[in-house]
Parts: sequence; C-alpha cells; structure tokens
Amino acid sequence: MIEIENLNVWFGENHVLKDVSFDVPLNGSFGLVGESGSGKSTVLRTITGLVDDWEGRITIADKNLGPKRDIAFYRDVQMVFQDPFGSLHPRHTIDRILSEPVDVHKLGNSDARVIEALKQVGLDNSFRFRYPHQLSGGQRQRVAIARALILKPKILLLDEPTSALDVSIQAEVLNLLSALRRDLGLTYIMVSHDLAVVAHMCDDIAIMNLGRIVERATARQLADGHLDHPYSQQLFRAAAGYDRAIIDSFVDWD
Amino acid sequence: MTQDLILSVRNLHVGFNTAKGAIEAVRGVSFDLGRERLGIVGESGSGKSQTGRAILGLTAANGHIRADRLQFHDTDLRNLSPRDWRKVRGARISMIMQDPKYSLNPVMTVGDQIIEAYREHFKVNNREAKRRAIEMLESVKIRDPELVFKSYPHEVSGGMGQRVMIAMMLIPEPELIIADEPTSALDVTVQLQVMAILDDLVRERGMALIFISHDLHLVSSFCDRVLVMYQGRVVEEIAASNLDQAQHPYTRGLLNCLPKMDGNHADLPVLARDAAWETQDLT
Amino acid sequence: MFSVLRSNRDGRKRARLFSGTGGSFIRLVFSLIITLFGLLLVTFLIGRVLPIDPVLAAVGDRAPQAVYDRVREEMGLNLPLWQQFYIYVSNILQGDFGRSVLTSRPVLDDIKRVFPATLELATVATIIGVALGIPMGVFAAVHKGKWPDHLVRIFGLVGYSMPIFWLGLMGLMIFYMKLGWVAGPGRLDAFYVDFIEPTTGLMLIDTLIEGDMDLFWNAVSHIILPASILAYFSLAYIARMTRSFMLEQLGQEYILTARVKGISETRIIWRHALGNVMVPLVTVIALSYANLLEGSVLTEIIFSWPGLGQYITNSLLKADMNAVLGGTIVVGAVFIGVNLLSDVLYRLLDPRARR
Amino acid sequence: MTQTTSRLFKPGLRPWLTSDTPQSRFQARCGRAWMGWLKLAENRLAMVGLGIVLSLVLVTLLAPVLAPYDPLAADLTKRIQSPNAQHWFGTDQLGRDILSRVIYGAQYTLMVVALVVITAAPVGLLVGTIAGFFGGWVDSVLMRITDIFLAFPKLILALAFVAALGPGLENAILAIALTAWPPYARIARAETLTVRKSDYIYAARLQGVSNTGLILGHITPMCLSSLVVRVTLDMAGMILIAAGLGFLGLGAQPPMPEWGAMVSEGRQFLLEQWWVSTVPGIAIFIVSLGFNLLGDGLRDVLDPRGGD
Repeated sequence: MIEIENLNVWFGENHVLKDVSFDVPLNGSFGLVGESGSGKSTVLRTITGLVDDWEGRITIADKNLGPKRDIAFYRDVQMVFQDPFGSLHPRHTIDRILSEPVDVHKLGNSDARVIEALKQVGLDNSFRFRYPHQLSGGQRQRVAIARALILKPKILLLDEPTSALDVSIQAEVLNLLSALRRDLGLTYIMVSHDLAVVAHMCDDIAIMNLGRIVERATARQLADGHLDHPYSQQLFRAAAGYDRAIIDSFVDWD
Repeated sequence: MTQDLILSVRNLHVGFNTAKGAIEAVRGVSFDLGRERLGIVGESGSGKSQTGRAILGLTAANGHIRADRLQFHDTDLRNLSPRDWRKVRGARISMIMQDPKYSLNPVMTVGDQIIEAYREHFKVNNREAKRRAIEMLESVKIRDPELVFKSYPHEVSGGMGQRVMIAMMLIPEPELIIADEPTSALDVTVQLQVMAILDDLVRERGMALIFISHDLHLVSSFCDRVLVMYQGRVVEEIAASNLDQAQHPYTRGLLNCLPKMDGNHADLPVLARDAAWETQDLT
Repeated sequence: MFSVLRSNRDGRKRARLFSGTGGSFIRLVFSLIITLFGLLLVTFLIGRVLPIDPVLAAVGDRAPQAVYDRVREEMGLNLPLWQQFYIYVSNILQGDFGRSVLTSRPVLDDIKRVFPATLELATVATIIGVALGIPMGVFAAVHKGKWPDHLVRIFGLVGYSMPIFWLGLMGLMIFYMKLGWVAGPGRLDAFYVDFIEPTTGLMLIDTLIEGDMDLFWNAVSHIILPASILAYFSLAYIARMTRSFMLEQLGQEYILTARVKGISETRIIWRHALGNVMVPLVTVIALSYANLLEGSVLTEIIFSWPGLGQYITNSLLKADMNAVLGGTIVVGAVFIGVNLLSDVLYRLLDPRARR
Repeated sequence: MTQTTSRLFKPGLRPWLTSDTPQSRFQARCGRAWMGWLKLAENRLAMVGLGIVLSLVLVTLLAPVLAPYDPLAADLTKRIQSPNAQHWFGTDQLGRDILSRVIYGAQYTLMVVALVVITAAPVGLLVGTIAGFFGGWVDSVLMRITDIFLAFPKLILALAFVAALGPGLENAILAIALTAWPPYARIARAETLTVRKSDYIYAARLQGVSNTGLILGHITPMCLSSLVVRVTLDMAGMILIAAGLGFLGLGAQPPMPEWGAMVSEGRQFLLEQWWVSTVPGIAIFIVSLGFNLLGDGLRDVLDPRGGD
C-alpha cells in the first residue's frame, strides 16, 4: 500500500532524512519511533507534501508522488496531529470543521456524513455545534479523528496522537484507533517517542535516530527485547523505567 | 528513613475563585514527610501541582490556602509574612519546575541567575559566588561549566537547562526539594540522566524530596512512598516497592491501562471512573 | 505518473538572499534604501499632482507668455516624468530641496534652522513621557484591578483622547494668561532672542554653553508647557504599553522561579520583569518619539514655536510646494531612521535576537 | 445590567443562548456573541464608551430635529453671547448658535471615522494576511510598501495632500485613510505568521482547502479580534487628526461647523469668551474618549492575550 525508497530530505543546508526506506502492506500498521530530532515526523510531513526539498520515491496506492499533491491524494491520505488544542480551529464549530472537507470535495449530504463521522468516534450529536474550547483533550482528539475519516481515506498518518493525553484517556483513544483499523481496513503509519505505545499498536516498527532508520523490528521481537543496534537497546532499556545502575551506560548519540 | 519529621500537612485545601465561580483544586490532603522521597502521582486536574505550590505559598493571586497544619520543622507555613517567606524559599525549601525554556529568565545569563540564587542567602563577593556556581555546575555533570555559565537560556538544550535548574535550586543548600514534573518535557534517555543527577545529589546531601508527576511507573521506581491523587484528594498511599498490591481501583486502573511491550494487540482495559472516589475517605 | 526518480535536490534550490548574520544587517540596510526611495517617489508624485502651477507661483499670473514658457523650461517641467524624477532625486541627495517662496532661501537651510527646535521639544517631551510613563505602567500592572490601576488607565485614556491643540490653548490660558506660572509662546522672551547665536540649535544646551543661567531658566520656562502637553501624549501611550507588557511578563514561569529563590518582590519586578519588558518597550518609545514629531505640528502653531511643523504649515498656506515636500521628506526620513534604530536596539537588547 | 436585558428578551431566548448543546451553527455563534456581550457589559467604562459612540450616531442622524437653530444662520446682533437661555452654549463671532453647530458638526466626525475604517481596515487586513501567508518576495514587497506609508506621519502627509489637492474634508479623509492601513497590515501579518504554522491550518490544507479558502475562512477570523481592538482605539486618533486639520483650516472649509475649525475660530477670543473654543474642544474630547473606552473594553473581551 505504501512504498518509500531512499527518501532524503533537506532543511536548508542540514540533511534531516537519510535514505529512509520501508513498505507498509494494505491494512498494515507501521510504527516509527525515536527521540525528538530523529526525523520521524518529517517522514509524515514529506508524504503529505509539506516539505518541498526532498528526493527519493514515495508510492501511495500504486501512484508515485511528485513534488505537489493533487485532490485525489487527499481522498486517500489523511492525518491526525499530536496537540488536541492546536489541531481544531478555535473559531469554528465542530459541525463546520467536519463539513468543510465534505463541501470541498463535493461529496454531498454533509449532514448525514457529519452525524455518521461523530458516531464512528463515539461522540453523540450534542457535540456537533460546540466550539473546541468546550471539549476536553480526549474529545477533541476524537473530533480530529472523525475529521480525518470523513473523506473515507485508505491511509491514516498518526503523528503522536496520544502523547498529549492523560494515560486513562490515551487508552480509550488507542482502542478507538485499533477498532477503526479493523473495521474500516485502514492502513496506519504511527509516529511516537513512546516505545510501549508503538509496540502495542503496530506490527512492524522502525527505530530512528538522527534521520536514519537504525533498526527494523516486529512487535514480537520488541516484546522479547531482541534488538541488535546499541541505540535501540538503549531506548529499550530506558523505556523500562528508572534504574540508577543502567543509566551510566547511556551514550549521547549526536 | 523517616527519623526526623521535616514536613507535616493536615487537611490542606486550595481553592480558586474564577470567572465561572469558585473551584477547589485540593480538597483535604494530609501527609507527613521525613528525610525521604515522597512521590505524588495524578492525572491533569488531580491537584498535585497545586499541593506542591501551596507548601511554598506560591498559589496564584486569586487562590486561597487553608490547612489545619502546614508545619516545616518549627515553622508554621500558614501565615508567614513576605519577609519570613524569603528566609524559607530557596534556603530551606526549593522547587524545580517542568520546562527550563520557560522557568529561566531569557535575558539574563545562566551564571547571573545561579549567582543570584546563592547570594540571596549567602553574603559573599561576586568572585566567591562565581566559584561556587561553577562548582555546582560541575556537580550536575555539565561538561563545560565555564561556557554554560556565560551562555543564555535559549542557547542550552532542554536536558542542559534542567541541569542548570537543579544547580540553581540546590546551590543555597535547601533541606527539602519539591520537583514538579521535572523531566516531563525531556526525551526518555535525557530524562533518566537528569533524574540520576537529582538522585545522587539528594542522597549525598541527605535532602528530602517530593516528586510530582503523572508517570506512575517513573515515580514508583524513584521514590520510597507514593501518594495517588484524584480530583484534589489522596485516594491511596502506598510504599513504592509493593505498588502491584495497590488496593484502590483508581490506582489499579492507572497501572493496567498503560500499553505494555508484551506484543499482544488486545484492547487496553479502560478506566471506569466511579463518582464515589471523589468523596470516599482514605481506607 | 512518471516513474523516473524525481530529483528535487538541485532542481528547485532557492538561494536565500544574503543569508547569515551579515545578511540580516545588509537586508536591513537594503530595505531602508527601498523605503527612502518610496518616500521620495510619493513626495515627487504629490509634488507633480499639482493644481497650483509652480511656474505661476514663481512668475506671478500677469507675466507674459514668453516669460512663463522660459521659466517652465528652466524648471524642467517639459521633460518626461521619469527624467524629472531623476533630477528631483539627485537634487535632494545633494541637499538641494529647491528655494522656499516664504524665505527665498534654500529649503534645506530653513530646515536646518527650524528642525532643532522641533527635536528639542520632542526630546524633552519624550524624556518626561518615559520618566513618568514607565513607573506608572509598572505601578498599574503590579496593582492590577485595584484603584492605582484604574487611575492610571483613566489618566491614560484621557491623555489619549485629548485634542492636543485644545489642551494647548487651555494650558496657555490657565498657566500663562491667568496664573503666569509659565512663560508664553516662543522659545525665549522677545528681547532675548538675538542674544543667542545657535551652536547646536537646542536652546537649553546653547544657553548652557553660553553659561548664561537666567537665559537658560527663561528657555526652560518657555519649553515646559508645550513639552509637558506633548509629554502627556507619550506618557499615556508608554504607560499603557508598559502595563500590558508587565502583566504579560509577570505571568511567566521565570517569575515563579525567582520567587522560589527567595528574591524580594521589588527586585523581581524591577530586575527580572522590567528587564524583559525593556526589549519590546524600546520599540514603543521609538514609535512614540516619532509620533511626537507629528503632534508637535499643532503644538508649534499654538505656542508659535519656530519648529519644522510651523514651517511646513506656513509654507503650505503660501502654496510653497518645495518647502512642504522638503519638510515632509525630513520628517519621513526621521521616522524611518527611528524605526531602524528601534529594530537595531531590539536586536541588541534581546539576546535571543542576537545571532 | 444583564438582568434588564434578559427581561427584554422572551423568557425562552436566554436559555437558547446559553445552552451548552446548541442545535445549529447560528445558535452557537449567537451564544458566543452573547457571552462576549456579557463580559463587555460587566466593564462599566466600556459601556460608557459604547453610550458615547451610540449617541454620536444618534446625534448625527437626528441633527435637524435636535438642533434648536440653523447652524449657518449668522446674526451679528447676537455676536459672542455667553451661554444663556436661548443659546445654551452661547454664540460664536458671527452670532451663530454654538450648540446647533456642535450638533451638526457630529456628522463630519462620524464621516471621517466611518470612511477611514471602511477603507483602511479591509485593505490592511488583506495586505497583512496575504503578506504573512505567502511569505517570500510577496511578503517583502508588500511590507516595503507598508513601511513607506508607515514612514509618513498622518498629519504631515495630510498637509502635503492638502497642498497638492487643496483643502477639504475629502482630501483630509483620503490622507488619513492612506496612512491608517499600514498598522493594520502589520497586525494582520504578525497574526498570520503565527496562525499559519498551526496544525489546524495544516489539516485544512490536507483536506484540499484552497489558498483563498484558507486565508478567508481560516486565517482572517483569527486576525479579526486583535484588529477590531486596534481599529476602535485608532478611531480616537483619527478624530483628533481630522480635528487638527480642521484647526489648521485645512479640513472642512467655513462655514461648515467642523469641530476642529470651530476651536480655531474661537482662538482670538480665548481670554474673555473662552467657551467659543472650549465647547467644540470638549465635544472632540468626549467622542474620542468614547472610542478609547470602548476599544479598551473590547480588548479585554476579544483579545485577552494582549496583556491585561
């Protein structure tokens, strides 16, 4: 479904993505994990066409992507963002946020589609004409997911969708995302700094450091801790919580 | 490790009157603290940060604090004059905030800010204060203290900024440190490195520590005892070592709704919130 | 869809004009030149969209046609517009703003004579405005919502709404005509005027250079009323801006850190908060200084203060285009200079802006 | 304040406005406007300001009815009378009733403010959002043009204009409008630069919303609040400048009862007949104070981020 081959990206002079390659099968769930500055979000931004200084091949649903994205691309690929407070327009009602894509793509009967989209993410109709500041973090993230689904995309790009939420709310949103993937046959690329979240949500995981994929692992490998690259091992040990002894062995990778 | 009692809190209430009426952030919190490490855990809105701020009398202007007892050694913290507070803050109790990007003064060099913290309580000349500051920067494992001393907050990384924060807050040698989500803004590995520094310093100097966080695992692997807070109240107090035998449904709910790396993709157990938790007394 | 590898790397690399630290300075100067050029262009166009025919103004309407044509040729009005503009710009760059109908002397000399008076008025007013405005702003911010805050706010709003010419008239009537506390219009008492030959053109300084104290106090008593009326304007603006900057800074977390360090409230306000407020405040002060140049036009008329404002207005009533445009260019250039100065100061004061 | 307004409404309307589950976008928008009104209504100073502004509009519309005399009818027998029963504010040097002239003068002040706001604010908003949104050379070209007009103090440019086009209210308004839009362009640009980077714009772009759709539908609403505050505050400045021009004899020409000109005409009799200048001066002061008070109140409601 998604093929990325030797993707290189530059921001001005510095080279932020170096020869990144991976494939994601139909209805697959691929995880990109790494610390800040590892370039994991840049991969998503390049796919959606926000980055213009890149090189390499990106093929979505058997279509090669050029420098610009066309309207058809937006029907196939949508994105959910990290910060629930920043992803919804503060002056638009939820109804306008959800019906705008329907009008832009002229899909018609936006009322029915809005109600259906809200139901899909577990929100009832009373939320429809509220403003984002009247909703909690978790509810806003559900609206963001509903907005991404309303165009019936094939692929969802998830940029740390739950890292700004409380643990109990995170569990609800992660369960919702898993259910949607099962029921709608969606394909995910999920970006996160939290190894446990990625291991839970994704079958196939890439560990990134300083713009490069240093290791590929399956969820099973991650569970058993069979990791080769020293950086991924360090990340794995760090995810286990605070242990004074192992910290002195940490290396700064810069 | 709780020989001498450092801090005693009984029935602490913190309330705010906002445009939408009065809200109670902390509703009757009590605990004692010896020369040990106490973790306070809770989700957003649980009142954990407000508890920490109330101890130092730093609640916002529209807030008010009420407690049956708020005792630090022999000092009653409830109605100190601004002059008395200045003798306590920094010198005897200090606090480490969450994000150095905001908690350091952007137009003053790191060195000046550390010297200011030291000279507030120790009457020394500038040269001596600078020597102490450099020494302190070395003790928080900063490789090039002279360079960091002269640089501005925006020129240092997140991890480095938090090391500066620790150095600044520990230089007047306080007895109690309140760390309010000290590492939540950092990456995982940097977070652990900073906590290791805090760990060593607190142990070497025999200080008491209150560690406030939303991360139950992190707190339980770092502290001796843990208070779990929900909607302004302490719902459970438990030794960090036997966290897995937690009684209260909220604590257990928090523990098992965390995604684990066991490879199974089954749905996570969701926390069913029970209104009774808000009123039930500590069992 | 084409399948060949799409190499963007060199295809669309956009070089950044003058990038790097030097670059930002060059870009600043570059934009300054363009803005000055724009200023000259606009004044040229205004000068050329003239119902009043400059030739007639020069030769009078009873002059014979031949004389009229000769003068018109001399003035170069028959040349194509862009050539006229080229001559116009090159003249100005050499300091030739043309002759003033009013004083029949080169406009530049007139401006050199009158401008220091306006500068002195604006500077004294700004000093008063800053000296009072900042403390009032801080005082209001620290006591937000209580009576000092409302007092400063009302005081500022009234200052902001007062027609300056009316306030000037009332001031003159009360403090000069009725109470006599202050000297009347003009920069010095009538018979003193020719005692002083202007070295800097700033009366207060020239009298000090002369060492003539009673002349100095006379100058002070002349400038105090117009300057304080102008100062009331900049005071209102500076106090209001200081207040909102202070409120913004007092809410920042580094203030909480300072309190945790046990630092006294006054030191937190005057060293930490104000230290951060000075950065944006510099631009506000620069802007208010520039605005005073505008305010002084009316004040000069009322106090018959021999400044640039009065010069422009009087030459306007005589349809003396050269003088009006010359004055406009000078004031415009000062505006641009002040804005540039505030940009540079902003970079110096704020370590984050310094590359 | 709020109790009285709610009694005016049908009892059903208030719950409709304040319900937290609105049934339509219209209801949601009215609810938000109602909340804003309540917050504004709490600020007594802002209410005073609003009262002044509304009365200015009323006086302008009802001038013929309100004015006791014809503002232009000169009567030298009643020259410079002090305020008395027939002429509440006395008469000027041509024996004209000052009260009537002040009432008729209101229209010029309102005209200046209205015309300048209708021209300057939209232009500034458009230039600022386009410059901020597209960046690059579009941004620098537009910003240089803005800087040029910012370099001109309003009054000086007005003088130059009047020198070129001759005195008159229209030229004064043109001059003020030409120099009024740059600050709005700067505010709109600053706001756009921050809004442009936010996720909700990125998301809208990802849904195929066109650039114009983004600017008009998404970015402009975010600039409106800080712009409304600045425009209201600027109105006071515009009134003062227009009055200043009138004072210099360059705005509305005699015998038109423009307040600035009236203050200037009263100058010669300042010592004994002080009211001839003072009455129009107070009128100018009250109206600009009104706009300032309203602007200050709006700032608290619309733009809490802007300091207090």
